[in-house]
Amino acid sequence: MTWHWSSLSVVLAALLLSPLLLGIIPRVKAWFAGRQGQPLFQVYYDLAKLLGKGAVYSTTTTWVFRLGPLLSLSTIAASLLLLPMLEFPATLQFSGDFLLFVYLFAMARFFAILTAMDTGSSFEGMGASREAIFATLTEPALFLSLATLLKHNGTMSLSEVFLSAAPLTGTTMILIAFVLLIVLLAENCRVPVDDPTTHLELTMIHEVMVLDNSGPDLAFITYTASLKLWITSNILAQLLVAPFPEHGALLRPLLAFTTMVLLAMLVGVIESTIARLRLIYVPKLLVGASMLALLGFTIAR
Amino acid sequence: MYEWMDTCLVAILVLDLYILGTSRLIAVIQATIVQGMLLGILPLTVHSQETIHHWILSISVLLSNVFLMPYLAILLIRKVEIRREVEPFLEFTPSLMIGMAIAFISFWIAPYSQKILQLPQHFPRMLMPAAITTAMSGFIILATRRKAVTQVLGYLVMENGIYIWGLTLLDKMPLLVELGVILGIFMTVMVMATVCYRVYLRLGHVNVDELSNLKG
Amino acid sequence: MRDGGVLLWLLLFLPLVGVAVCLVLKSPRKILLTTCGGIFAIGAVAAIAIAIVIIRGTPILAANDWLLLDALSAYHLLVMILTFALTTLFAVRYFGDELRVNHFPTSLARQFSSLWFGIVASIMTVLLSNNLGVMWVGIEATTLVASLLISLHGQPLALEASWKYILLGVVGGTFAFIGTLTVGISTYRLPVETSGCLMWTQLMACAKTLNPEALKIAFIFLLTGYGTKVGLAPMHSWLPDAHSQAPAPVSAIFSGFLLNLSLYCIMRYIPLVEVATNHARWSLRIMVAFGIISIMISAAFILVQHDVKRLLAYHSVEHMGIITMGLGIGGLGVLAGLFHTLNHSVCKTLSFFCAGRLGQLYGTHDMEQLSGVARVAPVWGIGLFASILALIGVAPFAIFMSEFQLVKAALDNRAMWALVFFLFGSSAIFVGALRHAMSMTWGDTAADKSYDKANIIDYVLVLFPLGLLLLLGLWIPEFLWNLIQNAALIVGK
Amino acid sequence: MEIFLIALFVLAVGGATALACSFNARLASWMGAGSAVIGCTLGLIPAVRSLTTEPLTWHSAWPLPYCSFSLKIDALAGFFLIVILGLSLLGALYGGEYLYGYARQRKLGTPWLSFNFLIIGMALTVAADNGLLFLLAWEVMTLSSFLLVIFEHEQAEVRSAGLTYLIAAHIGVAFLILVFLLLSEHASGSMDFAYFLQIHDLQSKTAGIIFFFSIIGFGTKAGFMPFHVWLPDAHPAAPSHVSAIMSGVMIKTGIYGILRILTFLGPPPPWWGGLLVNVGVVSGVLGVWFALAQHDLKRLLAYHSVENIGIIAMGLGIGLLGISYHLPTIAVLGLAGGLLHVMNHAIFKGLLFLGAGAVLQATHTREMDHLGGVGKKMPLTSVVFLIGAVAICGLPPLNGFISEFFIYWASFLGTMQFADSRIIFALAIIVALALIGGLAVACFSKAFSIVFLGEPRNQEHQHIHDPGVAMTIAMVFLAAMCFLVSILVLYCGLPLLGQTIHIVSKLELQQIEYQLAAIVPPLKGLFLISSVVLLSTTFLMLWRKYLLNKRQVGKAVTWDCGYLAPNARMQYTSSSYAQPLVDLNCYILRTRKDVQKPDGYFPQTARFLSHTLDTAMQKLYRPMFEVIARLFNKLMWLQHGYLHIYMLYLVITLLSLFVFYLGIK
Repeated sequence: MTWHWSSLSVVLAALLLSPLLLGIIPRVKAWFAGRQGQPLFQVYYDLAKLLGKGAVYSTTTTWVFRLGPLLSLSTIAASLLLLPMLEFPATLQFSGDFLLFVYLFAMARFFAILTAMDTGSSFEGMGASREAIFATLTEPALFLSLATLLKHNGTMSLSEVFLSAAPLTGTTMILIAFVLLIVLLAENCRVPVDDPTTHLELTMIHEVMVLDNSGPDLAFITYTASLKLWITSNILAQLLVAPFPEHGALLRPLLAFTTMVLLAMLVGVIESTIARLRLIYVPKLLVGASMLALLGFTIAR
Repeated sequence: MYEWMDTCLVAILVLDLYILGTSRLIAVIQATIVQGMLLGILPLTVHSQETIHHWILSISVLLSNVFLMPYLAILLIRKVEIRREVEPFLEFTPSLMIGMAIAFISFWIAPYSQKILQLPQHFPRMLMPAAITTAMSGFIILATRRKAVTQVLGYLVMENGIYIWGLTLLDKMPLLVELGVILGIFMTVMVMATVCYRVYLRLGHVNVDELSNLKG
Repeated sequence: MRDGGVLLWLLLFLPLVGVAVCLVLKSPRKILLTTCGGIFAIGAVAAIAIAIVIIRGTPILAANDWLLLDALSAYHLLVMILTFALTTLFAVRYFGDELRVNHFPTSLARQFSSLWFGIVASIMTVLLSNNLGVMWVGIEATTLVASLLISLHGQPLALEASWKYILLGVVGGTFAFIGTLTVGISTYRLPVETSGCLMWTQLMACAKTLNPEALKIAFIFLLTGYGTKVGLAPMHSWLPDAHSQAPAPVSAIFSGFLLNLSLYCIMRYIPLVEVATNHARWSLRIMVAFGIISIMISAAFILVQHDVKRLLAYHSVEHMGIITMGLGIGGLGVLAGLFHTLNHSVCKTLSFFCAGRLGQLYGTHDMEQLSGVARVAPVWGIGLFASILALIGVAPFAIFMSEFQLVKAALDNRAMWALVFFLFGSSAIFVGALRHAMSMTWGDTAADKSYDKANIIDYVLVLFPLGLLLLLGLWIPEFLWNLIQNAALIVGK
Repeated sequence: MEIFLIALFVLAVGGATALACSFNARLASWMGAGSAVIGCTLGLIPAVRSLTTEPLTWHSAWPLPYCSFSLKIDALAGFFLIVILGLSLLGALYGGEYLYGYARQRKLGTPWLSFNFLIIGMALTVAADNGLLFLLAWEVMTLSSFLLVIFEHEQAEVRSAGLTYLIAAHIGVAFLILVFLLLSEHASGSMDFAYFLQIHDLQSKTAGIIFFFSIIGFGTKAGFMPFHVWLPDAHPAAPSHVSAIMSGVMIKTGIYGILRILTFLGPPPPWWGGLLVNVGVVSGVLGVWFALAQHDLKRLLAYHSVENIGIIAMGLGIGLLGISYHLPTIAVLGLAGGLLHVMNHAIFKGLLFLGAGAVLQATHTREMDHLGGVGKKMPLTSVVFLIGAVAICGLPPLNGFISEFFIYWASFLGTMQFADSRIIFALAIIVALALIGGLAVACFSKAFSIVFLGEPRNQEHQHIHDPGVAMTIAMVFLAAMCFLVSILVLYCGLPLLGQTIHIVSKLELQQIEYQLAAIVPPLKGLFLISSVVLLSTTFLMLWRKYLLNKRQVGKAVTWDCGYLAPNARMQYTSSSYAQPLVDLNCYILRTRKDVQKPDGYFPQTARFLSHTLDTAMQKLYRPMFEVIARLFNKLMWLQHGYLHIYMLYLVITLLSLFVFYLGIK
């Protein structure tokens, strides 16, 4: 177990900048729609506003409903400690850290589902059910991608994957990157898996799960969503940036951040150009991603 | 030296065929009485020092096969009011023909069996065919007749065949065992007759093919 | 007295005294109690004789070698007195119930008791005689008496069963007699004295010089003949009928000992054939085949059975098959088979007690209607369930132990087919029997069934055999094991 | 060792006394539960001691052929013994109160007798040092648990569960008998394990057969697919504390058996590990998938036992592969993961069954779709159930995560270190564990939320409340253990695990401890992250409290999208929650649906019923038994009732024997 205190700056950056990343997507979508769109910092405004509001709780709910958002946020935030940023290894590094990292996500999801189910609403139940199924199918893809990366670099720690002398390149990298992109879309409930902006509860996943949350709780949930986007795009960005040669300690991390912004824009582009998949096709997409990851694993050396 | 014996045995064999071919029960009983007489004579035709043994055997066979068992059988057919066997599973003519076939086959296999069993050369030639044919005739009656009474008679005939086979051991077997066997056979016939009679009393018939309610 | 010969004579004649006494007595109750007392007295005498054999380690011979009690027969005698003592006690309980509703007049009581003592006498003849011919006579007598016992109440179906049993029994008996004679013929070339040609001890002494071919033919006849009375498939057809129709105490001794008695006769011949054929395992292979067939056929019939006593009857076929297979496997298998004899007898008497008593309470043996017995009559119901569990080989009951040894024997001797069929058959039986047992024991109960208050005898009758089975499954007394081993030495090498 | 025997004695006597006292339910409960608690406590002493010292042994002759009363508690046995007796102790405590709830309907003597003998059976199975003693103890265990399964024998399905259970157990035992006999053949006929240990001339074929048979025999008890069919029926049928013990520890005796047999067989060829991995993957994935489709709370938990046994098998399998390929790290990590999961599963599955039992006792139903909102009335139960659910999903920081972590780690190492084609095993485990993780989250989010959250679906459940002291203590203790296991493992578990792994793998102790030491940093990392999560949650909670302090906090009904008359039956049910995932695997799950769609402009009635039966039972065993029954049915004509034909049987037999005679001279 190793501490890298300097990496706390990366964690701080993530905590501060992640709402920005979330704000880019609607902006891109607005561009595509020919509108001006909301300010880039809209998410910050939203968060501040929500934190300043009172709250309404359903009479059905219990302590689970109060605890869920807090626990989700703190687990996701804690997982930042395990996330490296190229030259900045994770704050807390040990072999097998990636497992804890993935399972912290699962933990957050578990409590998000429970929070939704606590309301007794069938809409939220529906959303929770879908969240569970898509997460189930995403995990093998994620793990297979990780297995490919770890095997390629011969390491058991996330921090060493992107720092190795011979990072993953070529076809395998493209495959894995594609898989990770799908994972990103699924984890963050984006088109084509989910449409966060739809107006029909029956078709939503993430948004429908939080129908009954309000005030600070909703702020925490939104912030959690932004952190998730940050983290997933971060990993993908590192994968893409890793092959670039190293020039100074900060260059590649900055490049990676730029990539993350580009990825957020890409998500916006995808959301603008592609329709949401019918729910019964989503499993095919996710299983397909797993297959691609398996293919990547097979051809990787 | 076994002329008398062979003559008796041939007579017994012929009686078997008669029994197989007839439907009248009283005729069957008569035939078994004659068979019993011949069986009684058989031990006396064997030359041996132990004549007392042979005489006792002869007398007890006569007593049981000529008097007691036929008497029982007649008593039984009177009680259950049955005179003849009707419609057996195997008709009389086929039974007769099978009996003939068995007789032929037994003539044919007798020498082989004698060799396998290491019986002496001067063994009575007719003994084994007669024994096999008699026993098998009895079995055919047991297995193909419809009336329980007939089956009792069939058992009698079968035991006659076994008795003939037992003569091979005449000098070796202790008298006590032989008497025990004869007593055993007599008791068997008696018990069969008793049960047969009880069946008649309870059910009003002695048709074996109707005794087929227990299955599975 | 010192060599115990008198005891053998006593064993032969005491039952006859019993017959005489029972014919004199007038009250059915007294007759039943006298029978009980008589059987216990005979049991005591037998126990002394068995003790002598065990302690001295040599056989008891008497009456100029005509009577013999060696380890094999002593062991079977032990099984016999055990089953008879229990069954007689049960008979008092069973018929006592009929007595209460006046279904058991004096004439019937006399008939029962004299036949009961009669069957004991004939069994003694078989077990104690050294002469194979006398043994045959004893078996025939047993068959006759038993057939009369089956139709004791004279019901139509019982008569039918009785008739079937007699006819198949006497045909089998005839075959067995042919076989016995042929065994005598196998001595033809030998200078055996007159009285010795069917004396088992003398035959064993010169077994090597006997004519093997004659013995093989003899064995074929003997196995078919005695096998019919053992109930080995496919000669078992009479068995389910007789077991299901006989009064429960009769079924109990039928299954508990009469089958074993005929098997005992076969056991006497196995060493003769094997020694004469120079241990070519010729007879043993046939035994294994019969064992397999019996197990498989009984498995088939157990699966579809509706009548509880028929179910138990097919279990008897199965267990006789198992013992036969054990004998056929040889070596340890003989030991297992003999041990199985005791276990099966104790267990089967118990299950017939329970089935009979429950049949009496319910007025039927149909398993569809015999439902929820554990609630209606807990003692008998649980007894039935436990005994069926024991029968199908659940540890720690003793049958598990003997079957375990059988499997070991089969593995040791590489009798793989026997092993496979045994395991398959016994598994099928397990499934079939357990299915019946579960629904019988705990199934839905019709409301009108009266609750039967168990008395102390009931507890003894159920708990004693169960306890014995548990004991034998967990702790075999040394003297018993020695006895079984010595008996096995007589049958096998 | 004497203490162990005294413990067994206490259990036996206590059980018998409880039976004798069955006329008085209170007395019987006190005797049964009390003796079980005392007995287990006593038994734990030698079990714990055995982990640190030399193996404890006891030998005395027994007048039963091939049997001797030989006991040996080495580290392997001690490990299992601790798990068994520990959970049994809590089960007894819980059962004392739980069973008393049935006192009006039935006598409690027999259940307590069976319960105590179940403990004796399990303890002896693990401690036995003789094959026959092992089998006897095994059967005592089976029989007593059978009696507990049919506790509520008025119900037809309970009887059928008992039937299936006993049949499966018996068929399993048949294979075990063969296993031990084959071993004893190579150990000069003795059944003592001491002789088994000296076997060295075993051909690989024989060893393979023995291993394969023991997988079937022990796997039937452990619940490997497709031998698991008894399990989803039997576990729900038993009283809940017994379900906890059956599911938590009894099925683990199967795992123990496999490990014990492995110690006799010498170095394992790769296909053994491969087989175990395959079995584990199939059991794990399908087990959890079947669990997801259930509506019966205890049945759901029972299927999860299949899943967790699958995870254990995966761990052991990858460990064996590590041994075969001489990769000690993988071997040690895999075995350690499997063994740890044995203990962890006992803890959280025991907890979950006890929690389910508390719900069952309060509401008298196991049907999840009839429950709902239980958490408000039974807050304590809901908290402990949630802890168990988090643990069984393998979520950090609870104990389930740790064992899965080991297995993951071994498999990821496997992807790097195995030769080419063998990677597939490691990969299969990774994918399976990932899938299982997701499905388990789905399944337990469903189980917890349908039962404890939302509104009550049945108005009769208004007056339910948390259970009494004894049941609470048992549940809370187990819940605490879910947290504490990781600390235990870190500070005293690793050297102890080393001993156990040493016995199974026969690797050198030093090397094992060296390998195990690698696990310390991740565990510490886990603690740190957990404390960060804890701290930040607390902070967020306080912050929210501060924020909301001055503001209006409203109460309202759940947002109902404009519906006029919302009621509890409109909530998402367990079957609707699971439907997408169940449909995804419809070919294997074969859920039956009975649908009556709403019809017409003013629909009056509509209905939807779904039921997922066990596919192995429906498509494999039932048809197999039917074929056998049909074959056997064809023999029925043999017994047609006609005496004449019966006589011909005799002659035919005679003639065939003559043919045999002539044929074989």
